[in-house]
Amino acid sequence: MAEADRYEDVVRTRSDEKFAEFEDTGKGLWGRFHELLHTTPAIVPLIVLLAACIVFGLILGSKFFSPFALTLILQQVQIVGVLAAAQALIILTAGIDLSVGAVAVLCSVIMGQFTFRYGVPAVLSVPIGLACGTAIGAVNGWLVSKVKLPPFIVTLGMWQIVLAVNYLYSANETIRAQDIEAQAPFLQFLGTKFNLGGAVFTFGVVLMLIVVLVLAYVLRSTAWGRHVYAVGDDPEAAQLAGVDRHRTIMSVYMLVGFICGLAGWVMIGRFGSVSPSATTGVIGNIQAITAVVIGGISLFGGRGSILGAFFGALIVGVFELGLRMAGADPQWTYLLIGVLIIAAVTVDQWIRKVTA
Amino acid sequence: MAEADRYEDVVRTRSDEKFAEFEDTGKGLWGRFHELLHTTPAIVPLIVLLAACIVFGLILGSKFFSPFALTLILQQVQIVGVLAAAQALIILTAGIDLSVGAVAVLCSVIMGQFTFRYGVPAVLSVPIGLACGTAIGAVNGWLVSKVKLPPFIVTLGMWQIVLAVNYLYSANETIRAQDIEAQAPFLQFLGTKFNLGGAVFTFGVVLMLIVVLVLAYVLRSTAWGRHVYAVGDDPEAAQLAGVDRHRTIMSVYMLVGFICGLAGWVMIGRFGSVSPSATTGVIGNIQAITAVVIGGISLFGGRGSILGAFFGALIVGVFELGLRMAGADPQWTYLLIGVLIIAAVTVDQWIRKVTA
Amino acid sequence: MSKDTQGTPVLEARGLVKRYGKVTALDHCDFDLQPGEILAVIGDNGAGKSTLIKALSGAIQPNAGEILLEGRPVSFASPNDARAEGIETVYQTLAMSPALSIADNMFMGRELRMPGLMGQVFRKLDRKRMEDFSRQKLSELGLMTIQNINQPVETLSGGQRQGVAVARAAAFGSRVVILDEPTAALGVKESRRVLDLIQEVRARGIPIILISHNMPHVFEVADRVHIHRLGKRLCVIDPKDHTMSDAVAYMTGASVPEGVAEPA
Amino acid sequence: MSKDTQGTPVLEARGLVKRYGKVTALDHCDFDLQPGEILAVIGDNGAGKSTLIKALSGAIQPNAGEILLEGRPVSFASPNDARAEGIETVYQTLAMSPALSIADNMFMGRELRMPGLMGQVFRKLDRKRMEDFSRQKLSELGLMTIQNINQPVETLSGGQRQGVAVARAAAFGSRVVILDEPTAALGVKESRRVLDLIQEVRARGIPIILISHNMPHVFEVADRVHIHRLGKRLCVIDPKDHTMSDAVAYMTGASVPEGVAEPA
Amino acid sequence: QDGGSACLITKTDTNPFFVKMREGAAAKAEELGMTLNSYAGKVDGDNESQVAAIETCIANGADGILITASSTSAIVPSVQQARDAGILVIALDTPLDPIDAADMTFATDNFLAGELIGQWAAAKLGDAAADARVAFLDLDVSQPTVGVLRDQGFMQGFGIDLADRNKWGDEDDSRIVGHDVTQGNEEGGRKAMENLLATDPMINVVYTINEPAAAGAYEALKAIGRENDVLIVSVDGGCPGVQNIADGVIGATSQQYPLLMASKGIEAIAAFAKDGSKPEATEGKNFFDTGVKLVTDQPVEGVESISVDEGKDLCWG
Ligand SMILES: Nc1ncnc2c1ncn2[C@@H]1O[C@H](COP(=O)(O)OP(=O)(O)OP(=O)(O)O)[C@@H](O)[C@H]1O
Ligand SMILES: Nc1ncnc2c1ncn2[C@@H]1O[C@H](COP(=O)(O)OP(=O)(O)OP(=O)(O)O)[C@@H](O)[C@H]1O
Ligand SMILES: [Mg+2]
Ligand SMILES: [Mg+2]
Repeated sequence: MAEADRYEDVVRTRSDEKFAEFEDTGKGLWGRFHELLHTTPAIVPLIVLLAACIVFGLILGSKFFSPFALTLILQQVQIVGVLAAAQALIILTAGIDLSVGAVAVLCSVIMGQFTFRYGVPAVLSVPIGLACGTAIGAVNGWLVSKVKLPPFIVTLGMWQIVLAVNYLYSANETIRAQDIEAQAPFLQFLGTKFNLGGAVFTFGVVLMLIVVLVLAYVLRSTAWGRHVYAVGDDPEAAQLAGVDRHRTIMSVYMLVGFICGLAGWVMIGRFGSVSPSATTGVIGNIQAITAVVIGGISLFGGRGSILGAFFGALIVGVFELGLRMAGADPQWTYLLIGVLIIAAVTVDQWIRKVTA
Repeated sequence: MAEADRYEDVVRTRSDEKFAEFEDTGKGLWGRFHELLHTTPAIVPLIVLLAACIVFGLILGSKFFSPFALTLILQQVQIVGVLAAAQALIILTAGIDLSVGAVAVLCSVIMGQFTFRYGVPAVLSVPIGLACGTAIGAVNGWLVSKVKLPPFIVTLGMWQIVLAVNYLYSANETIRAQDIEAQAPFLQFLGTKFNLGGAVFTFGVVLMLIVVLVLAYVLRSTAWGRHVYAVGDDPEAAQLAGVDRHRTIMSVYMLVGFICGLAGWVMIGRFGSVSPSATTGVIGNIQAITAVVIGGISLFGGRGSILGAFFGALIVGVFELGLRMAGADPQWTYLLIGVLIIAAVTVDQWIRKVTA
Repeated sequence: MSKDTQGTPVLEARGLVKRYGKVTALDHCDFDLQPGEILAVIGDNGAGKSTLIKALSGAIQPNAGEILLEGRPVSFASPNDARAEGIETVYQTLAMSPALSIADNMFMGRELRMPGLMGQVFRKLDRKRMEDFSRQKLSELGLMTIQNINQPVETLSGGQRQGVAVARAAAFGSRVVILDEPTAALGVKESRRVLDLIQEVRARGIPIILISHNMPHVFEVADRVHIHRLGKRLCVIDPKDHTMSDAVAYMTGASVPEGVAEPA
Repeated sequence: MSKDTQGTPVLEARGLVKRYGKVTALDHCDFDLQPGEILAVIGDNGAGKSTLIKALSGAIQPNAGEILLEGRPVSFASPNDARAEGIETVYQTLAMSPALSIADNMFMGRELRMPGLMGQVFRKLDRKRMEDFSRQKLSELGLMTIQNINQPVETLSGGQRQGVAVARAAAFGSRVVILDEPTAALGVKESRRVLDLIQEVRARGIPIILISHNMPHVFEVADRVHIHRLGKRLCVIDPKDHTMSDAVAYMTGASVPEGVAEPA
Repeated sequence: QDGGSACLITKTDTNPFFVKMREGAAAKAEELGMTLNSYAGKVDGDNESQVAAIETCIANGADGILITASSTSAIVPSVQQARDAGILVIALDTPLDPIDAADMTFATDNFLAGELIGQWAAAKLGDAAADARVAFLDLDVSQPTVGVLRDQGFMQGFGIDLADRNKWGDEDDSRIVGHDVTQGNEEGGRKAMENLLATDPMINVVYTINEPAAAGAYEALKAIGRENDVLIVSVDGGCPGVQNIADGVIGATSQQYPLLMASKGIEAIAAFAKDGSKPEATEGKNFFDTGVKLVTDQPVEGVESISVDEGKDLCWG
């Protein structure tokens, strides 16, 4: 063994010693709360959400806590909620998608135009719309993963392209709710209402909940979900550790395109009509990103949960409805939403700090 | 010296050997071009810009190369150009500022309202407007640097707040160009025209060029500029190496607020009037970011040059005007700008790759 | 402790070339690993050691040359291909996802699914099985006792992280285990554990490639030492026949081993 | 090579405490550095060595305890404060800006300005002077010859980067130079250069704090060895009176130095 | 307050037109002792926010809703929902599609507004109208209804074949230099004008969606010294706009009466809240016409118009 010096052998004499020990967390109530915070990051936006509900409840009284108002919030956030789930997925991979809203609008237009212009049965038009969404997602994913362009730029360009195509293809024509109801009610399927203990829900709301829960499950409990986090965390490391980076990114963008298609279908259900000029195309991306960041998902990828994004969407919904009901001027509402965005994230930061 | 083993001493026998040697770049034309690319990243957007000019020149002939069309581009990009310079500064520190456009509009409104509502002389109102811009920048900077919130969120919130304040404060009232011309021409100072070899320029264009050149100088040749790059590159490392991270970030955000104030003044010069509903408030941020990314500045901070952002703004300007002159209708122009964004960055990526 | 090293090499490379722009990181490099041996690879910073093992493990694709696994030419398009052949690697950068748990990292890319319907239809991960396996491997290898196998890797110290990476490779490597500077940031005690682990893995009959700058460690555990210089294999020496000074002299170019012509 | 180490310490710390959430990285730690000596700090991974030197160099603020510079209490709010007092540190993470040039990094936070109007009014950097100084320091210290002092640090190899960081500290350190594992990723030859450099700096009369896991290196250059264990100083030994085995035994807790009671 | 409660939902709250409408409604509500909540879309064409606003009004138990619909057909299901909840819904400014989807419509005819300025411009040019060079400065690429109605109305009045009446940009009359969009403000107006001037510097008629866009277009023309030989026409009739006619910036504008619409609307809701009575339509029309008048200081033969001074008395800014 040549000149090797055995001075290190001494460490063997106490090899029973622990290499590293982790302090047992003091398991008081506070300790449990800490642990919860660390294992379930969505808890912070949930707290903010509940606090917001309580505050508005105090201000507005029973008007706010009526089943109508409470289910109204769900009705009003359903589109942003679905888009936020899609956006959260992308942001988990350290990307960002500025085209989500535009894709949703285009998909709804495609579903409508295929039915009314080409006479395709609505049960077929819907899958065609969803396929178009998926295809746009695939283009985004390919540009991000293969051509290695920054997601911000790819989707900034795609946003404008999709929006312009949407206007050009639809010739800016709205398909009226009455016509859809008469000729292709399936397009409005997600607008179907049902009553549950006095509160009115629509299938669109149910779909939003399903999308969020399924994504939460998939991200948490399947290999694919773990790969999404790993790629967002450190793509190089994930690749070396055996994750197929390209396949993961492609699948995420395609899934997001598909979910945007669903959001388009939800839009038809909610508004009854198909309108290419729906504002979601223009500001849906910012709304979704707002929900995601209020929900505590890191813009740098790899951290946060889809439930957080959902709570984020609800927080914005509660604020908007609450302020409107309180009669605030719309500009004051925007101002307060702006303050809310900053405040929510400050609180989040602060909670994480004091419980570190 | 205890048991230390001197097997390493052998390396001293050839200590004249070089520790590391760097291949001399083959200094052909191609070699020089390589070096230029690496030392001057703004060269890629410049190439794209020239290529775009040539293509439009070929399509449109002398119409495009007329002094009118060429100076028109400068006129049209002056606001976005100033905002892009501000945005580039922030992006160099690995931040992003969604509030630039809104701050510019608010500053122009403040300049106008102070003059017309409170009767402050215009020569004072302008500095007041600039001070307000700087103050908003300071708030952004403080939230980013001290409270450690992500810049995206801070400025997303600030965008909405500033925009709402802008409408509320101005009561949506436009101050007419004719009134300004009669009572406070200094507000329109940057709209003053002068003739240079047949081409008409305004002081606003000159101001844009000055802002860009001064920032380029400061970033390149002063300690502060180096600190901005260092903080954007790796804030931890910069801090350990002796950069005052907080001061650098604060100064960047404040300077950006000030430049946005200048952009507000430029707006008055260009439009003659003061209008709180100027589009810049809503899409100025996206326009500025588009210019910056087309200009090759990394969204992750620390890489790129302010000149690149300026060329990026010009590229968009050339495309917009060129397409309109070629008779593309607004929706098609919109679509093609989307394609351009993706294409420009792809070309940039490709050039960097083949010359690596 | 030494053994005869003739026969078909487990892993062999012929004339590997890898260029990064103007830098030639591998310059017609040869390599062979014999069954059951510990082969150390030593060389200056930047000599191309990491590039060599990245080529062998599929993390990069060489521009030229061929790789043979037990005599059969292979070409790995990704680290996953190499792992499928039983080649496990601990990269110099560790290749862990900081925000994910130890168990997640151990099984990244080869997750276990629940048996039955849950696994096949819902593709649910079998967390319990993965955690038990991870915990068992980590403590079985005597490397560490970690209370919570679900804590994110980023909460571990550098040494602990390196321990997890080594344990992952040792647990899954069935044909070759490659370690790129596994003890660089480790303390004395921790380094010692890793060296012991290397010998345990070898005792299971699995050959090991070890890159290290620590000569005493290299000379302690290696059966053969591959000396890498300027992107290629300069020579292979037997640590029993050479001193550390010889090895250092060869790798730094201070002297030239017999039968090798130093390039001009 | 050894010397008497009595007198006022250059740098001294009393009862430093630093907590990170639930972890106590420094637990009433004492420290002293005598004039002109090389003091090695050794200890297990996670013992708190890096935290100690970060406290001494102003990179973190301790929760309790005091720091004395030549007998006078000081409190550093940032690394800049410590640098102003002539304390230069090479952190374990190197603290370089990858996209900036070698010269920029050498002078980060203490840039030189042009003389006259250009410098005072336009605050223009004197690039030439900074480049010349950097080139001179790098080659003077025999550490490397780099053709282009303007190349970004990210294009350097890990070893070269470490060289630049060490050269920066050696060039500007006028009172104390602190090195946190400066040879961790370095090859044999490069480590040797760094050790030579340490001795050169000491020859200029500047005391050095060296953190390292490499016992032979520590015992080769150190005048005294501070053994760190569980967040505090366990003891200080003279390498001439103790063997490496002793040191390793103390730092790992295998045995207890005289006059120290091992905590329960 | 016991006079009942009303909601006012406008397209945006950044356009002075709607700001004034809100002021009119607020003043009348104050006078009648009613509670008024105002809502608006975020941008032109924002249907989603208007739907949310209607839902809020239902939740708040309002007596009546005044709405200027961003999308006249897409809003209908929500309006129906409000009417089912016993709320009086009055469409302001723009009729819904179909018009009877609302209980009553207090509107200006935007198509007519466009037609008036079109006729005026044609008459002003006389024979030169046959080879005029016309620029269209529209609202937005998404072609919101109001923009299309005014644009197509102008074409009708000017004598251009409309092709599809529901969109602009599909006409093939060679007198059209092009369309560009302005977002209805000075900034967009100037840029759009410049773009179209770059295409054809000989433009001599400019249709603008509203007066701020017209002011922007004027600046662009002024920059090349052509402000005096180009006809700019617009729609709205706000006080700054009327003043701009006096100053020679705009040739003619079609004036609308948002304050009147809003105060009438509030009165109707107050009446409905008191005794359930609904407002009546104007004689011979299926809506309550609040009227539109052409304001110009250069009246032409065959087009009825009012003077600038009359316009100033009626203007809403
Ligand atoms: N991704 C890359 N891009 C460009 N050059 C690279 C890349 N990876 C390695 N190189 C270069 O290839 C050469 C060999 O690098 P390599 O990492 O293989 O050296 P090494 O022997 O592992 O050194 P060390 O002991 O420092 O780890 C170096 O000059 C390095 O700069
Ligand atoms: N920023 C931080 N946040 C939380 N914990 C930290 C932080 N920095 C250090 N620690 C913890 O403090 C303890 C001491 O760390 P330190 O880096 O000082 O150890 P060290 O002796 O330098 O180890 P090594 O030899 O591995 O560098 C460790 O348990 C570490 O996890
Ligand atoms: Mg290596
Ligand atoms: Mg350390």
